[in-house]
Amino acid sequence: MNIRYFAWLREHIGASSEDITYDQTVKTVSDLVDILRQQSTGHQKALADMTLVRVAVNQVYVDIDHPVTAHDEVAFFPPVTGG
Amino acid sequence: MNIRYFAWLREHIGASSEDITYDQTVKTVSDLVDILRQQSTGHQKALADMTLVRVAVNQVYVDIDHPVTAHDEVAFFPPVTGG
Amino acid sequence: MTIRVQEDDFDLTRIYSELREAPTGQHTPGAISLFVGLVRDMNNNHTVAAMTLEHYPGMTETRLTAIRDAAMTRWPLGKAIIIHRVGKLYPNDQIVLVGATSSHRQAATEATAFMMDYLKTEAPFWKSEQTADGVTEWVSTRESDMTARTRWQETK
Amino acid sequence: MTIRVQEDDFDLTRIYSELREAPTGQHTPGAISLFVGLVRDMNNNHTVAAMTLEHYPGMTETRLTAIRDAAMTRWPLGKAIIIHRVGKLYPNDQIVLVGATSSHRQAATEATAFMMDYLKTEAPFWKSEQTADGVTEWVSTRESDMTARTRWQETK
Repeated sequence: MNIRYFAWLREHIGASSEDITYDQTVKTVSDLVDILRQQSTGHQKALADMTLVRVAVNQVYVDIDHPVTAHDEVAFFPPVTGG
Repeated sequence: MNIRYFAWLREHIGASSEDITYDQTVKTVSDLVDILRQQSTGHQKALADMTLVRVAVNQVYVDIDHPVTAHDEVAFFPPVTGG
Repeated sequence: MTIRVQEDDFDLTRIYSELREAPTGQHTPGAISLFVGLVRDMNNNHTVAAMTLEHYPGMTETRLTAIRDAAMTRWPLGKAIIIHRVGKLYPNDQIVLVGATSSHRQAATEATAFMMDYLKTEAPFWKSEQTADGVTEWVSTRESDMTARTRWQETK
Repeated sequence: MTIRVQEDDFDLTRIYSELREAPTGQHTPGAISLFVGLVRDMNNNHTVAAMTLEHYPGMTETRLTAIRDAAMTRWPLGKAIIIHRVGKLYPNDQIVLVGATSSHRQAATEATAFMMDYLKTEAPFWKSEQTADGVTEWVSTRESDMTARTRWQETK
């Protein structure tokens, strides 16, 4: 599973992308977040408050209870501020 | 009193401007219209239906019962269509 | 020059450059909104070969200035400009340009729409259209233009 | 090219010329609406020395295309364009351009506002601002941007 981070989440985690081994117990984005938080204090900080984080699975906005599978690209980022 | 006509009112009347001698009985735009209608069939046609005509006195939009005096510039024209 | 009524064409590039520069003593605008009206080659299902714009010199400039001032009062604008051409024009020619700058996106876009809606209903311009077979007709007003203006009287 | 995400600056003059030409087989537009966003030199009472725009390549283009398509469906537009820059920018630099053409004035102006409001809330771009003393901070979202977007869901 390919995980991507942008803006201050990327800075906290110290990487813009990482591949993680698919864990059969991970059914939803929420399950994935629980696992990612255990990776480092940076991950923990970035994903501490999910109300501040937007999630996209395969580049489509999804809610935290959206299913994820082995070949998905899952991105975490703050609310957008372009324009 | 200087009277000005624009667009199809100017075409009906055959003049863009005319000076008329101030008549003491003319108190309002409405009185003026009554007098102008008697000038020619063109005037009559142009000013036949005042719901199709806008009036400005000294270049300010006014209603038909607005007062007029000797030195006023009174303009008659159709609803505007610029832009 | 914030209000211009002219026979000559205008140059959007130059106007944009002027708008992009902050007014003296103010900050850079952040948002620039522009609207340009062009002569259509078709109107009410007939081909338009040419158009003539008549206006009321003096009153035109007064009304346009009042419209611009009303926009400047209602929204926090840096600059606002209205340019309108008169005389004979052909399809695809530029007729009118309205532009506004602000540090707020919605102020710039709303002010631009506001100025166009008032210009359409209050500025003394009259269009006559010439069809391909040489017939000239005065353009009628559209109900929708009055509706567009009225909305600004109801809400901000 | 109706959607562009690029580091390079863009040329308003060239884009305007493209918009002014009728789409193949269609009539001349009549109305052109343009919005340009520029880097402000001041934000939330601090001086901005530079700005960096990060984005999500791939998803950005997909979202912008969806926003443009939604506008094309909702209003009778001739053309619609969205250009957004990424990378390091400085005060008064152009960030974003949104433009639409139509034979109806309100269609062009509303579609432009619509595309900006959706871009502001859905397109994956993130701004960080660098102050004069070298501090870099991520720009926060504004409540007003979400309010601006929500209005399109309520009424046409």
